[in-house]
Amino acid sequence: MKNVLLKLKAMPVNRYIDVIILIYLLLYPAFHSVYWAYIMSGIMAYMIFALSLDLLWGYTGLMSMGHGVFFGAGGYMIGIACARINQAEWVRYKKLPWFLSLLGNDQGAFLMALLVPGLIALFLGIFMFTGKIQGIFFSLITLALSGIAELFVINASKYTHGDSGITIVSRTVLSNNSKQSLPDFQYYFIVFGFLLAVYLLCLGISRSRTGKVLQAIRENEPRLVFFGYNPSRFKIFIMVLSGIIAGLAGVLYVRVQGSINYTSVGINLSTFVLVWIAVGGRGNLTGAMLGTLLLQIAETKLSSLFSNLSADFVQYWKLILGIIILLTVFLIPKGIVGTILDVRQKHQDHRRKERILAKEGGGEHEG
Amino acid sequence: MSITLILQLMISGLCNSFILLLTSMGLVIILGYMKVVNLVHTEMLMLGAYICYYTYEVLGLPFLVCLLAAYLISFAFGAVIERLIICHLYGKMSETLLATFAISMILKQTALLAFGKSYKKVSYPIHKELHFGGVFIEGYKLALVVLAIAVMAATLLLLHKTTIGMKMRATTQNRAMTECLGIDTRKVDTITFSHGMGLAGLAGAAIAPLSAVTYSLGDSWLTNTFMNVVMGGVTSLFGTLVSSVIIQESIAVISGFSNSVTAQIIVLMLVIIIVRFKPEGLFTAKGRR
Amino acid sequence: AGCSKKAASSSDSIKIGLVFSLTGGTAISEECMYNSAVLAIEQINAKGGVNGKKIEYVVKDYATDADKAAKVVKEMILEDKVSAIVGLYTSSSRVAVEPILEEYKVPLIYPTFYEGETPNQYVVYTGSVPNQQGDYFVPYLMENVSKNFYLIGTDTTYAASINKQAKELIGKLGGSVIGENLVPSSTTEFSDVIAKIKDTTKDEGCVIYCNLNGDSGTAFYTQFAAAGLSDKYTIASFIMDESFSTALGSAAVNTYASVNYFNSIDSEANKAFLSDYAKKYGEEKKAAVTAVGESTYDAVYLLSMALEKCGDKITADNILTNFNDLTFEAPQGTIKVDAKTHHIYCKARVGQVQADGTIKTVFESDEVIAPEPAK
Amino acid sequence: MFIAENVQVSYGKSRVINGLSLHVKEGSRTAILGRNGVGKTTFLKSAIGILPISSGSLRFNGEDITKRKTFKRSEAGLGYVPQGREIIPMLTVKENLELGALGHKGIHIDSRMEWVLEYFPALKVHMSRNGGVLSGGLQQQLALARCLMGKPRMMLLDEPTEGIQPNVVIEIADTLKKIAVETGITIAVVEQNLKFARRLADNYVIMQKGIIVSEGRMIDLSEDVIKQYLSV
Amino acid sequence: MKAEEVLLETRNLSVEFNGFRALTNINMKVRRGELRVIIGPNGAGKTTFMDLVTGRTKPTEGSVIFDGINITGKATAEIAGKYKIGRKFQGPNVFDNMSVKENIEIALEGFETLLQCILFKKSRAFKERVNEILNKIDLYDYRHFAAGDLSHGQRQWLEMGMVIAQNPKLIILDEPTAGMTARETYKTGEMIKKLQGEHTIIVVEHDMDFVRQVAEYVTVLNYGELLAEGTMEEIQENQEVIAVYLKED
Ligand SMILES: Nc1ncnc2c1ncn2[C@@H]1O[C@H](COP(=O)(O)OP(=O)(O)OP(=O)(O)O)[C@@H](O)[C@H]1O
Ligand SMILES: Nc1ncnc2c1ncn2[C@@H]1O[C@H](COP(=O)(O)OP(=O)(O)OP(=O)(O)O)[C@@H](O)[C@H]1O
Ligand SMILES: NC(N)=O
Ligand SMILES: [Mg+2]
Ligand SMILES: [Mg+2]
Repeated sequence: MKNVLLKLKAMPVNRYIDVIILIYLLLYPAFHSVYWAYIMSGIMAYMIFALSLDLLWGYTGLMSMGHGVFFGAGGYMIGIACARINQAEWVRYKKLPWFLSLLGNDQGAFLMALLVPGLIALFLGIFMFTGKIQGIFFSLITLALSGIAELFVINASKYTHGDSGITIVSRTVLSNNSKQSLPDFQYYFIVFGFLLAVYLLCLGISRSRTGKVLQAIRENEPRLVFFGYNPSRFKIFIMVLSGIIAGLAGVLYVRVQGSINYTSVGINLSTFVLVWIAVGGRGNLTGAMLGTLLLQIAETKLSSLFSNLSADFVQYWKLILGIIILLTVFLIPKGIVGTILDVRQKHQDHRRKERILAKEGGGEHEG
Repeated sequence: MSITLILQLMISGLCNSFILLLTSMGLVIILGYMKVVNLVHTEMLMLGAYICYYTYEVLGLPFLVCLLAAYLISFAFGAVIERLIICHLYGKMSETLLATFAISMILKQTALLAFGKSYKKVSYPIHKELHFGGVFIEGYKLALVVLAIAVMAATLLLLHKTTIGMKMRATTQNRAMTECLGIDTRKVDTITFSHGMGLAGLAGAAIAPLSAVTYSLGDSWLTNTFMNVVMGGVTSLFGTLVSSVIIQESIAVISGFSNSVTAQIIVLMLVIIIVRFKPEGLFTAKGRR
Repeated sequence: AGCSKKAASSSDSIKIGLVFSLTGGTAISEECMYNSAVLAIEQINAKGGVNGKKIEYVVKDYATDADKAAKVVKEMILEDKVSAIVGLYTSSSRVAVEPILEEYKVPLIYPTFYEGETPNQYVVYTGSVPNQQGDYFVPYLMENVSKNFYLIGTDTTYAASINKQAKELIGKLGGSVIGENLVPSSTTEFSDVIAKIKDTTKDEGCVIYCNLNGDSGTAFYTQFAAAGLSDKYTIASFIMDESFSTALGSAAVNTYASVNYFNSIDSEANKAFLSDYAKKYGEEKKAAVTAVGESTYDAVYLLSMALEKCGDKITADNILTNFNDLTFEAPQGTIKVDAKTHHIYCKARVGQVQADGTIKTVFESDEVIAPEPAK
Repeated sequence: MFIAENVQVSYGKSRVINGLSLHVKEGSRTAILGRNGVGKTTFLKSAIGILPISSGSLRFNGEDITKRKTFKRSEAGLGYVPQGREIIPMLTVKENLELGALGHKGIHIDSRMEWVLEYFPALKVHMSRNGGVLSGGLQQQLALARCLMGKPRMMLLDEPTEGIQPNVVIEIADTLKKIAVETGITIAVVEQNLKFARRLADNYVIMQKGIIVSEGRMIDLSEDVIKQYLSV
Repeated sequence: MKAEEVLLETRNLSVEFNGFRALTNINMKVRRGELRVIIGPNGAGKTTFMDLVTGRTKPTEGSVIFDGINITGKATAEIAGKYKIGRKFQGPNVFDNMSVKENIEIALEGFETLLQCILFKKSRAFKERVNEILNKIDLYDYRHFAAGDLSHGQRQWLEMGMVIAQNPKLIILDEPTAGMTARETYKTGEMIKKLQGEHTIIVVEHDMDFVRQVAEYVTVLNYGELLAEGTMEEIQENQEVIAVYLKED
């Protein structure tokens, strides 16, 4: 019993925040309308997306500016499957091509929605990390990739319906062809379940030796090599995992929205998710979740508030979002959670230092 | 595909290379030297274009004066941003990304509110077309080529042949130490950043006549300018020149054979592949830990 | 500015939703739509409203983002409890909100000319469809300009299907398509395209059938003019409207446009519309009133008429049924809602850009044309 | 010349310098000794102004410099050679040297460089190579030379012998001493290498836990003191 | 030297950087279990030599034979992990934002591949080993501090600890005592001597007291060439070495 308490006390503060967030989300539908349950389902899908990027950026130091590619790849698999099965009027192919043939059935489509982002990530990972692409180069290349992906998706209109996008069977876990959509509230809990599972997975990874190696890569990759590690393997691994999780987030998101279009793979989403994580604080999972939650709620509330006041005001809300981001950068550069952890760490360091000094000096000089 | 077409494509590709170079140069300074991921860059192009519109079309000043005005106003604007915001963020790349993202969002919104949504048109300051056999060049584009070369030469001279240039290079490499040597690095930083922004504004003004001016003008330059600078090796103006040529010539020629979408996709892939095999960019001296 | 009340739809008012991109990539085109919608609502309310009830409205910005459109439409339906929605411009936003309209059974009046599709039962379309534009535009151009066409457009489903229909028609009428080129939506550099056009046409000249939108469009017109080719080549575009022509100045002069409404239409209804518009938004804004703006104005009026017919029983099905065969004396002339497709009957027009930036009607169909959206 | 009065410096909450006072006389050469981690580097950094001090005051040459910016302190004649050398890697050796003089008015760069290179002739063959590729020892010499380019009136040196070959260590000690004697420059040097310290300095202070616990003339530095404060 | 006694051998090792010859024809043999000291003037190529052995730099000519296997041109990670050559850099080179303990844990041998990491579970023996090393380098009390917050000397020790944790066959130490007091230097020397039994060690150092303390056999490099080799006594007597390096007065 005492042991458990001690363990709890030793738990980093941010894990308490995680628990609070998760409980809040669990209870959320009880106090909110269908609309907000729907909005929050989308936000939770984004939270999963942010978690996937936090593994890559926060822990491993690989700032992907094109993470939407994976998100969108997952979403588009479901989209193509739905369009095909529901015979959307624009579908101009008789038969699914061999590489998409799995999309013909529901489980296959779900599998593909995870597999395709995973494979893209694998390919990109191998391509980039066996070369020496690092730091800002990685970021800018991924930025270009999301640009390419956007062009590609619009251009491959035979499968993607070009810039118009695809309507999707919404709020089902697997089904692509029926009208068995779940009510918003029920689907909410499915997304919540996935969020919980992804959170636990990420937590497990981050605390494992693999997670530590990833952090070491972020800190000083050249040095790590001299301990016999092959950093590119680890980077490819986390890239693939992150890609798959992002793909899952994409699936959940399009199921909430009921449609997908090129913006899901594009630069916009990819940069916004960076902002969410940065505001929350990266490299601790909590920040990714909290940042996404707060900013998305703020965005929805603000834009709705402004448009209620007067339509002309609507144009100001992005201005305000910009100012919020700027303030974050200034006041809490490590993000909300990063700052909390920092304060806590400083405090602990201070106490430890005093203890060490007391032990060493036997009370010669105290500050 | 006729010879003249290929020639024509190559020539217009070459002109566009220099236009891309012109629009990227400010970024070389700010991203390459200062390690600030400056997402304001493309917004600065947009503002430069607006400055051009208001000085050239509304006030009717001579075009060169307008370019100068664009440089100066952008320089001043850069100084303000640097002083207020960027100067606190050196060495923290992802924070610069975030901050400049926020600034660019604010700028774009402000431009929308201040200048309105409608298109503004800047007419061509030079109306001549030059014809060589079947091949033609717009006079204005030729002027842009000259401008790009001049700006590049001036910047190279500034960086490598003047003391302020040396201070700039030193400051961007090791700020604390340079200050310990008695150099006012805050001032140097401000000048460097502002010069980069000034170049962006100048470029924005120079490209204003090529299309209509709107608050979203910067968007279409984002990928190309950043990728260009990356491929060039971030700190190398010469590398950026070469990569501009590679990018624009490829786009021109490939879109000649197929279409523009394919060309754009292929060229971006090509850039990525080049960067993969030349991760430090085309021209960058290797350092030692 | 018009303010909407926060109160839920009370019995002495009817609440509708307006959704436009007040920010975002297509805000330039949608500004006039938003203005026209508000103008129409105010006019209707000033005339006593609908069955004595005032029309209340909520406005949402979807920022040219289809996901955002879905969210705000759902918000208007679930939170604001609107009876009907007017708005949207991009096809992707329309596609994205359709499942929501079906789920919650709320009608959308979509005022934008578009590529046509199998009509959605919850959408009423008050813009023109290709058979009301291209079917008259192409023959006109072949007769008056050239039988050779070069097709270019932004890589969108809209431009692709317009071009496809044009190709069929040109072939049928004995013209020839010399080339086709789609460009990414962010393209603002056209020297390669221009070089190709010059080369494939061997400098003979042709019609450039141009469906480039936004910044691409302005860039193309500008660079084409600067290349000094306007004496042999003529640009003809579906997307050209007064928001472009007034901005482009000399670069657009003598090019052709084809929509169902031009600002310059000389009718009482149009004059009244424009003068009210100018009164509310200023003279200089009047010059940039476009077809989509006019369609939005029509959309609100048609909606109010449908609502009026509903009496107290304002349900989606009632509203939608009451749209059947509605006619309205619109600024563009009399329009009528087709009961089967919920698209409008309207006249086809071809216009030519004048030196002052106005677009002069150079051809007008004698009768209104039946819509064929799924053609 | 240089007076630190009751200086405190902290990293976040943990205070590293605890009210240190130090007087350095004009023309003297003071060695600052102490075990690893007692705050020697921290003190030098706060002296030059890279780290802010939380209380206390610094005076240099009769002026209060507590609130001065780093470059102003350098302009006033305080030179600094950091631990780790901090050569500007992509500037050539020559440019690194020039840089040392740029922030100071009235220095004729060429003749000054000639003068400095007399003391560090090993650098002469590397003038056009990038500073970043030099070996550790050459970089250390470059750092010293660069500092001298600015005509400092006082030099703050942080372990200038770290990674230097023995005969060069001696050479550097002699060179620095010679420079000090010839130009009257004041030197404060943090050092682990006692032999070097003895050779160069005429005074010593010993730091422990962020304050000075012993000071005196170098020749008076006894084995007992060394044992007490410098051994583990 | 018998062939099986030799752990490391270099044959005609040469390297050039943009025309600058940093090492020329180095032939060197290091016995199993030996403690070899390399000295030489600044810029002689000592660090470069280590770069070549650990695969960080590829030689322009010549080969490195380790344990009978030609490892020239093999990947750094392979040389470190498979052939077990550990290295401490000139100047501390650790994971600054991770705790001291985590630094040691990362370095601890036997869990370097991705699969090993994923399947890894902290055993009691593992924890004890970490603590043992932390105690050995006197940083146990600092185990929760970020490595970046340690002083220069403490970080040197931390890096030593990491190399020990790595348990390599050959340990290469580049100026391990730089920035340490005489006492600490001495203690480091003793620690290195203790390591000598299990490991083969190559040390580069300028601190001659330290060199005298630990050295048996010394190699002297000068201008990228092998100048002399021999016992400490021989080297101290060698006039050439004295001229370029040792002369203190
Ligand atoms: N950035 C930092 N943040 C927190 N603590 C720090 C930081 N840098 C140094 N310290 C701590 O301050 C103390 C003094 O460090 P400092 O570098 O001044 O020591 P030093 O006397 O120069 O040691 P050495 O001889 O090893 O260089 C050390 O205990 C160190 O842990
Ligand atoms: N990557 C590189 N590029 C260019 N020159 C290099 C590179 N690495 C080493 N050198 C050069 O090789 C020579 C030997 O350097 P090295 O670092 O091996 O010397 P060292 O013996 O370790 O000296 P020190 O004792 O000062 O550390 C130096 O002149 C250095 O400039
Ligand atoms: N739907 C349109 N006009 O793009
Ligand atoms: Mg120190
Ligand atoms: Mg070395």
